[in-house]
Amino acid sequence: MMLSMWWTEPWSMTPVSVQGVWNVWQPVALVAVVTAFLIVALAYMIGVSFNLAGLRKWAKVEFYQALASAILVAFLVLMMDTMLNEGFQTMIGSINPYKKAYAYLDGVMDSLYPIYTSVYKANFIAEFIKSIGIYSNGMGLDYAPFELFTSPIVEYLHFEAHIVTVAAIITSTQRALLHLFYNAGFTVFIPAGVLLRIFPWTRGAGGLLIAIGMGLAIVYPTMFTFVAMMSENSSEVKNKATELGNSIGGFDMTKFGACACDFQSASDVATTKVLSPQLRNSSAWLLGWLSGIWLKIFYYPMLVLLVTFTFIRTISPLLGADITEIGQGLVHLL
Amino acid sequence: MRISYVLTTIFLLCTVRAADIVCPATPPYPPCCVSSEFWSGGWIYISSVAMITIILLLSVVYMLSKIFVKHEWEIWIKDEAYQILISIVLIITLVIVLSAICNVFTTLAGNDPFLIAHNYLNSLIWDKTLNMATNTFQYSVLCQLLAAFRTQIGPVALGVGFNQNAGLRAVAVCFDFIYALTAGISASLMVQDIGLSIIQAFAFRIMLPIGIIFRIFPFFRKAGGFLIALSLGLYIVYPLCFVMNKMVVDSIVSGISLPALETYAEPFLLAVISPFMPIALIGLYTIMNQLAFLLPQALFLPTLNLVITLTFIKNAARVLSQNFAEAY
Amino acid sequence: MNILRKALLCMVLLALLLSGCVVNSDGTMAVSPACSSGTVSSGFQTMWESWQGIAFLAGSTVFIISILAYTLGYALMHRKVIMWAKEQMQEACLSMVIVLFVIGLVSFLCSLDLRTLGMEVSCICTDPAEVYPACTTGTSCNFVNVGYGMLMEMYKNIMGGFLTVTAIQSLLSALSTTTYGYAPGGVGFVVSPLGALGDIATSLRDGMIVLMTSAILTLTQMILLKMTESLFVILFPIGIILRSFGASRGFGGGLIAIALGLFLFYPLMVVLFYGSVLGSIQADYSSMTTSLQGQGLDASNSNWFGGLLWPVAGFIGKAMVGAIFIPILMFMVLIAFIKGLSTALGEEVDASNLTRLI
Amino acid sequence: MTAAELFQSVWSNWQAVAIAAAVLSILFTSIAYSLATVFKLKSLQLWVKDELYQALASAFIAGAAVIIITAISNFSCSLTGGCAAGQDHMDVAITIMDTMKENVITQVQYMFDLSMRVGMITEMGKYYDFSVGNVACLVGLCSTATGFSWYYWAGGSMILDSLDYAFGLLIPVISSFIAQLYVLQLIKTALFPSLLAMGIILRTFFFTRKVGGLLMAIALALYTIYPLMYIMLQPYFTFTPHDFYYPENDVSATIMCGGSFVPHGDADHPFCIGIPGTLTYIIPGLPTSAANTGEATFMFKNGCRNNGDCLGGSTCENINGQKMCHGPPGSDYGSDVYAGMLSPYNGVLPTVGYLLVPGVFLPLLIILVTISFIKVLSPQLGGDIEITGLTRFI
Amino acid sequence: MPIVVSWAEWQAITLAVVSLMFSLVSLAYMIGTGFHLPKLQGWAKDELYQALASLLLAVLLITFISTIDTTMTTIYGKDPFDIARDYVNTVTAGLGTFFTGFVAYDVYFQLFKSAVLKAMPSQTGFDINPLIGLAPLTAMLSLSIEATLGAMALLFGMSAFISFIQYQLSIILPIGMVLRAFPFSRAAGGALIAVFLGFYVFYPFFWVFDSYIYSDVTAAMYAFPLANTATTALGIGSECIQCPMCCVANVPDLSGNMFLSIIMNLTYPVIYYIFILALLLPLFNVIMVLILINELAKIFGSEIDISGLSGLI
Repeated sequence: MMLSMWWTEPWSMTPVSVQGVWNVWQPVALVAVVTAFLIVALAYMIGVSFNLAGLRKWAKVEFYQALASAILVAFLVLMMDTMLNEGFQTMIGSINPYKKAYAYLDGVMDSLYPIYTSVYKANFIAEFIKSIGIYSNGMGLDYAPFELFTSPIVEYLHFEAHIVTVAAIITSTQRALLHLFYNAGFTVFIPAGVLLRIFPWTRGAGGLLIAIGMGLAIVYPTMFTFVAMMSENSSEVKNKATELGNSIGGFDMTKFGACACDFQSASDVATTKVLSPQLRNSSAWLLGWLSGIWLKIFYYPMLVLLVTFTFIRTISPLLGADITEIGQGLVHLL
Repeated sequence: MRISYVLTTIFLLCTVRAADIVCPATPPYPPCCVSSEFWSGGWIYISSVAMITIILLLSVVYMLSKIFVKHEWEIWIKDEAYQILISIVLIITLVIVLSAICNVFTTLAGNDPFLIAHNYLNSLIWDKTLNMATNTFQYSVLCQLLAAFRTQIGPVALGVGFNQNAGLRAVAVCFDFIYALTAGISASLMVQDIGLSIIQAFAFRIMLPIGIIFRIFPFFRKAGGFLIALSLGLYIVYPLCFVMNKMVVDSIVSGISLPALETYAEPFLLAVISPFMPIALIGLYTIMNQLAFLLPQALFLPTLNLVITLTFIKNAARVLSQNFAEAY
Repeated sequence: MNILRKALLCMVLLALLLSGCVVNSDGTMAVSPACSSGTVSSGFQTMWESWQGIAFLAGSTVFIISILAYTLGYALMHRKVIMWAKEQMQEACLSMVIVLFVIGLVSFLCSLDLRTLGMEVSCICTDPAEVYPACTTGTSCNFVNVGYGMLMEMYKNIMGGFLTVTAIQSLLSALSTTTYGYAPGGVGFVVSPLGALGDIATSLRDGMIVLMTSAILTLTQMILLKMTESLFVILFPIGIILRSFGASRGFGGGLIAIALGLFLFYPLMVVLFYGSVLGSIQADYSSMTTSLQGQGLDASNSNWFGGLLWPVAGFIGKAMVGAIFIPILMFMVLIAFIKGLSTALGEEVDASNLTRLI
Repeated sequence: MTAAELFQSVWSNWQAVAIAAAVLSILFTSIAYSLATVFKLKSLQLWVKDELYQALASAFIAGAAVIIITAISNFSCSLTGGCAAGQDHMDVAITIMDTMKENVITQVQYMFDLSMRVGMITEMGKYYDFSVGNVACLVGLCSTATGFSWYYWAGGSMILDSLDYAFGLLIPVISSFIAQLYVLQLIKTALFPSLLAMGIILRTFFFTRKVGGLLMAIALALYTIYPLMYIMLQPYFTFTPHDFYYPENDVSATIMCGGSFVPHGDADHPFCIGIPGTLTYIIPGLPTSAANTGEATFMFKNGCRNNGDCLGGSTCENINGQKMCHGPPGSDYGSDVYAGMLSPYNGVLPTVGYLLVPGVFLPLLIILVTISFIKVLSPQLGGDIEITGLTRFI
Repeated sequence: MPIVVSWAEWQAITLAVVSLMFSLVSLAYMIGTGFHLPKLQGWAKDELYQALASLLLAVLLITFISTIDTTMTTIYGKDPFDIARDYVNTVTAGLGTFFTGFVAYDVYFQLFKSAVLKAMPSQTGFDINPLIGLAPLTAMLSLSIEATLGAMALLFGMSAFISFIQYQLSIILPIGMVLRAFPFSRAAGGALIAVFLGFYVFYPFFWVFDSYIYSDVTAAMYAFPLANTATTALGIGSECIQCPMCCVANVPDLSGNMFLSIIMNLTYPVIYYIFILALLLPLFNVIMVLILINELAKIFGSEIDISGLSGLI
């Protein structure tokens, strides 16, 4: 019933497709409000019939809680709509922050992909040339002629590939987190939170769930929208990557499959292509771009997650759950 | 007769001393002086203006209470008047006592407590922690180099090869662990050093005057008391705790002698495996001793300082913000 | 007139305090630990003489003022003032009484010989050069020295264990890097047969880090123990003096609680807790070394796990609990003691919000 | 055997003890009550009255425990949209985690196969002797041998390093899935029944009431909120493993890899290593390569499928200079990662990134919610039951 | 030279200490009444109640502990401490067997991984390290070895802590009683008694609870269906039906699957042992005991208000 959500991607222009959220939200809201008032009425009725002062007092308190839940339910979607749709409009112009964030992260992946493949292509030939060795047992010789000047390039490309590896993993994790917050924020956490707010025993957990829902659904994407505004477009990165890929082009590897017939072209590639300024400049530019990306996909999101958790920690007591100690402990953990 | 004569001289002495509590117009300010400029008009001027306005207000209310025959207002005014008097007395005693306390503790510590605290912390950070960190780093690099040294008997295809000192890599990991620890220690010491200079800049020049002014207004009395207590605690007690730390550390340095490494090691076992191991372990042992001296000064003593300062602030706030109703 | 008179009296009090403040000539307080060679250290004695004067002075001034206030209150029939004065008088007498007992208390603590309490403990020779059993000039077995001796024993055991684990680890990692080539005529294999030992060596490396941390923490506690003696010498007198004045009674009480807690209760806890843990760690270390000798370091022996790694893991586990977990428990009880004592003596030393700070 | 039935079996032999404990504490309070009335001790009388009600409440809980638990289990079952016969929501959560674990392990297996294939040829070196071979060389003591040697695919070491880093993250993620599965099974078989039983018993004695309340709160929270959160976030705990292909159709690779002789029947398989290709590499003079030298696209994309995410895919739109290739929902663009997330990138590295969310982030979130539920629930059960009115009514 | 503070008979010491306090206070009470010092008498009366409370507390504690020990020995034949130690030793032994299993596999895999095949009959030919791809597996094995040894060390520490509690921690009860007698250190005394009760009584109880979980549940945990990895490893999996050639000719995939499934069979139970038995349950025990100590400290530390029973005296 409640739990089989429909998971979507952010197609519509407005951040919160109010209509979509409401038809998921509306049945839950009704159930929550009705049961809350039912319990209060029942308790009050018992309190009056057996003139139990304590019970009546409790019922009165619970009535206000139920009223609070009702108001929360009624205005939540309205609040979401105004805050998100209009709010974002004013803040970042008429674009859906989620769409912007999705686009930004996909853009980063679009750039990382050609970088990795071109670095691999350049490194493949450089490392092959580095491994060429001449041996002569008579003279006790085992000498690799090209290793001296190809190994720095190979190490450099390996380091760059490692950064791309880590960046790719983190970007895809952010992408999955963003998808979780977009879908789970309104359609899972907030309905469950409101449902739990009804019963006094689970009010704490309910308050926390609503806080998590609002925090993750609003705070996290806005961060990416600002980050996205500051980023260059990925096509420039792709040009640099292809430039690196072609910097060692024109070397026929198959000749070396069987015999070292064309040793001359191998030394030519080693001396001119591997050391060519084109390879050095494009790989240096790519490394500069990567360190910039590293900041945007690792430190900013970590910062924003901390901001989101402090946001949750501040408003959750408001909604009924006090998680100051636990939250802080877990924030350190994260 | 003699007693009254002595009393008056001492009284004059105190008032004279009180004058030098207010800082001179231009820096360098002597230790323990309350800032004369507070925004533009100087806090003494502002607190007197505040007092006059409140007295005016009270008189107006008193007049109204007489017109509308509101008895409870009268009691309230009487109480407020009394409170203002208490505030004035408190401020005057504060001004006088402050310079006395400062002089006592400065003589006790031998110099301006802030100066001693800064020197103590800087010597800890730059002399002890950072050169220990560089030693650790050098040892770690050396161990890793030695660990990579490989002996090969016969050609690779038909012989045996091994790294005799591969165990040194683990010792290098121990050095890296200590290096990470020293980074944490120096960070905590630097934070305290910066905190001290912030306190020196703001506690008496900003926080104390604000506290005094708040103390005068009826509604901010408790907040004023707390602010004064806070500034006293931070400016006087906190640096003195560092002076205490320095004295404690100096007193125990001579008393502790740790046994040398050989007394409990089986040297023959280690030398057999790799000749460089004993050298690395002696280096590790000396750095562990230095670290053991640093840890209390970077973790235990700062916590003790905070506990003492907080206790003082809590007690002083309670004393300063009570309205002495019972004495009345 | 009444208030003016009170203000004047306050002035008198301050003046007296200033003039009475006799500090030794060069102005700085030379601090020396409370106990040395089994009895009260001479440094503490001389320092306490000068502080004793001040404490008495402070107590007597408060006493005089409260008498004055008492007569005034009696004259003006102001019950609250009388009560306040009576209370101040009690406090002044109490602080003066405490001052009297300080030297007696410290000398008792310094000269208390734990062996009389039925504990077989290892003490310290009065002459620091000698090692305990062979003491010529006599032994001192008070709490601090016994605690220091026990921590030293534990430190030696842990360092011994650390060096043994380092030896095993370096042998295993050396063996794991051996490569053995057998390709006569260019055809064959080059293998490193003992690669698995490298993985065991990495797990022993974590054990080394744990043992090193335990050794460092034990050393730190030895230094803390020495520090508490000097801390007591500074905090206790200041606490007494501040306690006699009405305004700073809470703060003074807190300082006294901290001083007593650190100087008295902390060494007691060290002796009790470490007296017990040390025995089991020592037994475990000797069993480890004997099993190593028996097992020998050749991997061929079938019982390599039972003979070699089982005792090593046991030793690391015990050292970890003994040197890291139990001190946390000890400090927990120490903070409870200081908190309890300070609520009784004056201002409650609130260390709880600090723990949240760190 | 659902958790409720397990609790029932545990409770059947503990119930007697609980009732006896409740009766004992009622006896104890009544003695104290008589004492209080005899010596007219007001404070004791009050305390005793309160204790009596607590004891009665404990007796009620002990008696009705089974009924309450079955009610809770039915309600949670309805929340999950119905449970199978003889199963409750715990089993639903366990099956979710079990399938997730199986899928993740097959995915790891595919990645491990890739590592084996790349590893196979990266260290494959070729030695080519030009010297006039004399007889001694045959025996290997050939002192006059001179020639060339090279490692054709040494470049594969870059992929091995990336795979090594990816496995460094994957191993903890796999153990996290297995650990979560174990925790769920442990709750179902042991933690919930025994903690609840112990909690109820401890609740009857006045000095261990608080601990009893806490144990009951922990048991209830672990039985209800913890599994329900897994069920609520089920789309994030489903994962379809996929294999890795090499889209560049390198002609020489197909020939040397023996035509369609490539695992999984696709022509485009990276670093395909077949016996014919290897032989040609070893025997001097044959001008072919054992495997192909194309780009390592499988680290980002797991290869083409019909009109899907080949480079230059169709349904892409331009958002201020950034190409975002997402068709409307249901379009076959890219593969479904989980929870309706479409992405053209599902190679080795992105897959590791996607697995980090259900492996690390979600368990922490679920634990945070469970702890806050316990923190709210335990004072309710811990003895100062707020609705005192109700207890006075029973 | 074992230095052990073996004040083992803590019960006797506690009773001696409490009765000493009781006699001191009654002495003060007698002096108070004898010399008509109302203040001293009032104070002594209060102290008398506190001493009585301490006495009651001591007696209650000792009987409570001895009843628990007797009941547990009748039911399980051992007192809680022995049950706890046995449980910890069985888990450590289990981890030990896993450790040997891992090392045995590791020996083979390291050997395979590092084997370089040289095929250069006349210095011409090739050399290959066919199974270098096993690196992830050896990394997994190395991580498991490290985790198992760490968990064993942790469990050894736990069993040492249990015997430390049983034989040495009992010393703090008499100290707590003494501190409880003086008014100014009553709170500290109460805290010590709470620590003693928490660790001496309830901590082993939680270990008994863990051993119950271990014996009851571990069997169920082993029934782990490892359906598909085993079959594909042996080349009889579903893929091989579609393309038989792939299975036979593709040496690296085949051997890879075989090694992976062997490892998986070994890592599953170890994760249960390490994560649940060596980390989760001990942590649960310590946290519960600390919460309990916090509650008990409030009860023991405060002035136990039994003045209501004054009617009896």
